[in-house]
Amino acid sequence: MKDWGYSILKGRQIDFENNDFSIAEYITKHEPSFRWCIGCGSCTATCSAARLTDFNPRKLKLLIQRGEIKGLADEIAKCMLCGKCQLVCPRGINTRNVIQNIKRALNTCHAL
Amino acid sequence: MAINSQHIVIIGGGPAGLEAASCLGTAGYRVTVLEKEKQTGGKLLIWDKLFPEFRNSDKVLNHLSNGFKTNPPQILTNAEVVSVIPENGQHRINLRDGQAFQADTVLITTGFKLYNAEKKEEYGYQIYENVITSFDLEKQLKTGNPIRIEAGLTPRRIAFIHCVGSRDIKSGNIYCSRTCCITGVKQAIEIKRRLSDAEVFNFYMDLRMFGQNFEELYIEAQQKWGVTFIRGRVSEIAENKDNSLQLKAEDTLSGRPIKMSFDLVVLLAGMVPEPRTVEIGKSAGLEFTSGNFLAGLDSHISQNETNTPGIFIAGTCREPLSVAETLTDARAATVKMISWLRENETSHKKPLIKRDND
Amino acid sequence: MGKLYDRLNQDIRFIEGLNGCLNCGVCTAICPAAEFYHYDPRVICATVQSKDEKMIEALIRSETIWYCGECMSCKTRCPRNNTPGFVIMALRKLSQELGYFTDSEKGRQQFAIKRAIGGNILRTGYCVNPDIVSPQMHPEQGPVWDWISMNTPEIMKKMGSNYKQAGVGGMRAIAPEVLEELDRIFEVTGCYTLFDTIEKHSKHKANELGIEISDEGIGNEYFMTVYTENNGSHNG
Amino acid sequence: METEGKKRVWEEYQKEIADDHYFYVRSCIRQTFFPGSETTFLKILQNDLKKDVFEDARHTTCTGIGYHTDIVPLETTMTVIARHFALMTEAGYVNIIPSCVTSFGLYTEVLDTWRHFPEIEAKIREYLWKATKREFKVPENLVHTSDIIYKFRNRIKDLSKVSLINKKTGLPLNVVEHIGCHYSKMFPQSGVGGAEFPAVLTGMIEAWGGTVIDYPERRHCCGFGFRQYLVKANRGYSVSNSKKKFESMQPYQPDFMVANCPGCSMFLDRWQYTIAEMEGITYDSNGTGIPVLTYEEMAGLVMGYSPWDIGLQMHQVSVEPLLDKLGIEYKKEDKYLGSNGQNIGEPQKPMFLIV
Repeated sequence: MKDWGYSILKGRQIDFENNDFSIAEYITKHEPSFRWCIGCGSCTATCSAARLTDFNPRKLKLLIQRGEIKGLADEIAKCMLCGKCQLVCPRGINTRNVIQNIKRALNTCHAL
Repeated sequence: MAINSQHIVIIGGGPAGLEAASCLGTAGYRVTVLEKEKQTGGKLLIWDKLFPEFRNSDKVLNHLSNGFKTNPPQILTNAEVVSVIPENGQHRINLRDGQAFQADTVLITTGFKLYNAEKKEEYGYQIYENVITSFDLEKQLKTGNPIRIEAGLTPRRIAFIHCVGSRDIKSGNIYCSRTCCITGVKQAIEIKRRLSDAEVFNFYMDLRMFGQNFEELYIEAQQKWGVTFIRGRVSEIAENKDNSLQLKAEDTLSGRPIKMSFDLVVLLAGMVPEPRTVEIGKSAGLEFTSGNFLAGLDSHISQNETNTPGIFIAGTCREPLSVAETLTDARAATVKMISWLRENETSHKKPLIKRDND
Repeated sequence: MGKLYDRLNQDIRFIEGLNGCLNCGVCTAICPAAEFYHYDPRVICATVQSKDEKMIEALIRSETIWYCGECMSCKTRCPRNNTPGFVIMALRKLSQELGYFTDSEKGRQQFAIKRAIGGNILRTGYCVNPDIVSPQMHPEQGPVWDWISMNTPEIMKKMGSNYKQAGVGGMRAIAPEVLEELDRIFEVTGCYTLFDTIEKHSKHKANELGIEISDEGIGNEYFMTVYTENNGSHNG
Repeated sequence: METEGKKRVWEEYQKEIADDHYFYVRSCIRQTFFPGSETTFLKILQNDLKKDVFEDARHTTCTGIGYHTDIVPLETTMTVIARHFALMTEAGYVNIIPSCVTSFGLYTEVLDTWRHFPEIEAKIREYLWKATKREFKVPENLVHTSDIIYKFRNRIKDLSKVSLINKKTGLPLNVVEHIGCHYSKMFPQSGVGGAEFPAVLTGMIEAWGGTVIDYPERRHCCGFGFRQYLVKANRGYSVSNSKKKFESMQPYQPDFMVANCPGCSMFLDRWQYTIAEMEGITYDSNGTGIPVLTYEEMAGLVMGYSPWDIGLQMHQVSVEPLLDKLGIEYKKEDKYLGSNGQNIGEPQKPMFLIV
């Protein structure tokens, strides 16, 4: 096939029809409060890791729920499990358990 | 009880008009309600269950008709008002059929009209079979029949689109219709109650859960019913080959465009003023809000009075309101009307005093 | 010089393009660029309307503003009558005026466009004509275009064009006195000022990078570099 | 799908299209890639419909591609367009018809800006006077050339020799219509049928016997994106957007595509070749691709013009499968001949795309 110095790109749209929801389902099953998020961003605002890296727990949680899990293992490794997000969450989400279940889900659902 | 000879005409026999009629009747006034349809009750007749507690709309309708035990109003149906003209300190109310009424004071409670969702062409209402409005869904729910899409199938994935014809300069409506947010939550739960396996999504710009127990219902939708809320205004809906609908939005909170397919899309169409209200308002010389609703004298202290003395307004003809707010608003209007009638009565009895500077 | 936001606010496209964004994302949802680049017009509007000078400066030095394709699909849908595409045009103009465009790979391409399209307009009176669509630069045009390129006068004749001749008709020669009118319009309306600015900053950048750049035309190393370079970080 | 709903939408967007006496402004891209289309347009208007179309040899590019690649300032583009208005005024015309959708969009934008900011119009008048000593009146009627064909679609139908019907099956052809973004997305009121369900090409297709396909990515941009195609490093954006459209239309098995924008019709043609050569994919069942026509070519075929006179040999995707369906007779061996019937060689065959 020809190479003309540019390539055909894959769309960046969240492709809901073809995405992988196994991790989201795993987390919801083990920590139902995962669903309660309203995307307010309090967690990211207080996040210790977000001060030092581009880690964004709000976005990460939403992307998992949309089945976008590419690079999830690297992302979640940025979390220091300091637990500040749990203190500020207005919906009382057990964020610590959500994070730990993300890690478990990665081991269970995907050998990433 | 003593009946006051002063005559009040209420234009519109929906929740606001009926609630006001019962308050004014109890207070001893002679009231005539002019309803353009063949039955009073307004849009409550269409509605199945009311947010936030899913009570049947019949319960509110019953409350409204029970208010007439003492001094019931005269109710005229099929009575379409075309104009209200001030005349000799009174008001002349003209009907389409040529009839006319005289009133000392008039209360306009003509309600709202559903925004014509066809105008948001990019959503394909009346073009794609499985795009419906919240009204259409409510009518379907009221039948008690199972929810089906056009082909007779059970929908598996359903979207609610917020702010259709509201908060949108392109549709001419800058204002927020206020009640659509909670309607989306309510109807999403009703769908989940009937179709527990269905996936239900709400696409919103902001969720305005202003009323009592509204936020609680939103939490219930997420926690108990698993309804998903995506913050992003839907850009367009197109039909796939299998008649399902492709929807595009940005999932703004994750910062990515999103494309999804749905079996059924419900447009939460907003409230717009009834064209008839505009006609009547113009005939009576009333002022209008930027959204073309009837304007009160003051946005804080006299929302129910108008710039024409003796003409009052209540309910959704003056701004989008919930049923609960509409009833409160109607009661508030009656207090202002009664004070006005009393002042007016005494001023009639007083000799006219000519001031020097006149 | 003035503040960046104030300068943007003097641009008529900016005035028309941004009336207060409510961040609904309707623009991003249908944006062809948002689909294939790390690009989000909603975020651009949010950044600009924050009036944060540091963020606006970072924006006009970044790759981001060069991703838009100016299809203006965003204009149709915005519930606030905004046009993020116009905002982008104002940002690009400012980025060029300040020389910030050479900080980004996509921004540096302005040099290639100026030389190719800008040069062609002044030389021929056309933005595009068969001469500048060379099969080497445009392999995707395919073998039919190769054949057309080899036989342009003959094929143009067959198509009823008046190729490079005086008078009316397709692809006719634009008379010298008409080109002089264009030249004067470009002078009077400030187009040459913009051209000179693009040239000046591009030459500076080429020297900084140690890449050969000529005074005119497209036959130089810097042209080919900005025309073809893609570090692969723009999408995915 | 309910067509009644669409008709109500179309009724909302009726625009005035002048009946005769047009000042014609050409398109750079059209003249470069499909020059036969402009020739065909003029033939239909002047010879078949007996309309007065005037072209002034002194008109130039509108600089639209320069403007939309941000190397030409707005004031420059406005003044160049003002110069075209001046040529129109000098020639005694009031109806201007650009052949290019980018030009049409820009002319519309310029007039809209002037309406809101009269001081800008005044400034541009000064610039034009200073640079060229010309003055102008704004056009009374500005429409795209596809609007003109739309207006006369029923007249063309009366004169037609060919219908958009599969000769063998007797069924209407399935047609994908593609509207250039700048036709009505910026100013929905300026396009026939508006921005969401434009009727300009649909009206022609339906009048001439075809059926229009409403596929999900119908409204999506072809991907030109000005700088996104012009600079080689960016062309991934351009081809990827077209690919998205092809994938979306494929299940409907279109017989051909038609576009009203000079850029779009070229890209929808060339990118099919590119995708075939890069990835080995075509979006039809025979490996020949989906033929792409300009609306002028579609009108020309309907009028019975010869495919090689209107320039269909300049397309990379072969049009012969479409001509066969339409029952149009043609000589394959004449396809690549010169103006006097002489042999000027033939294009090579692509590696993957069947021609």
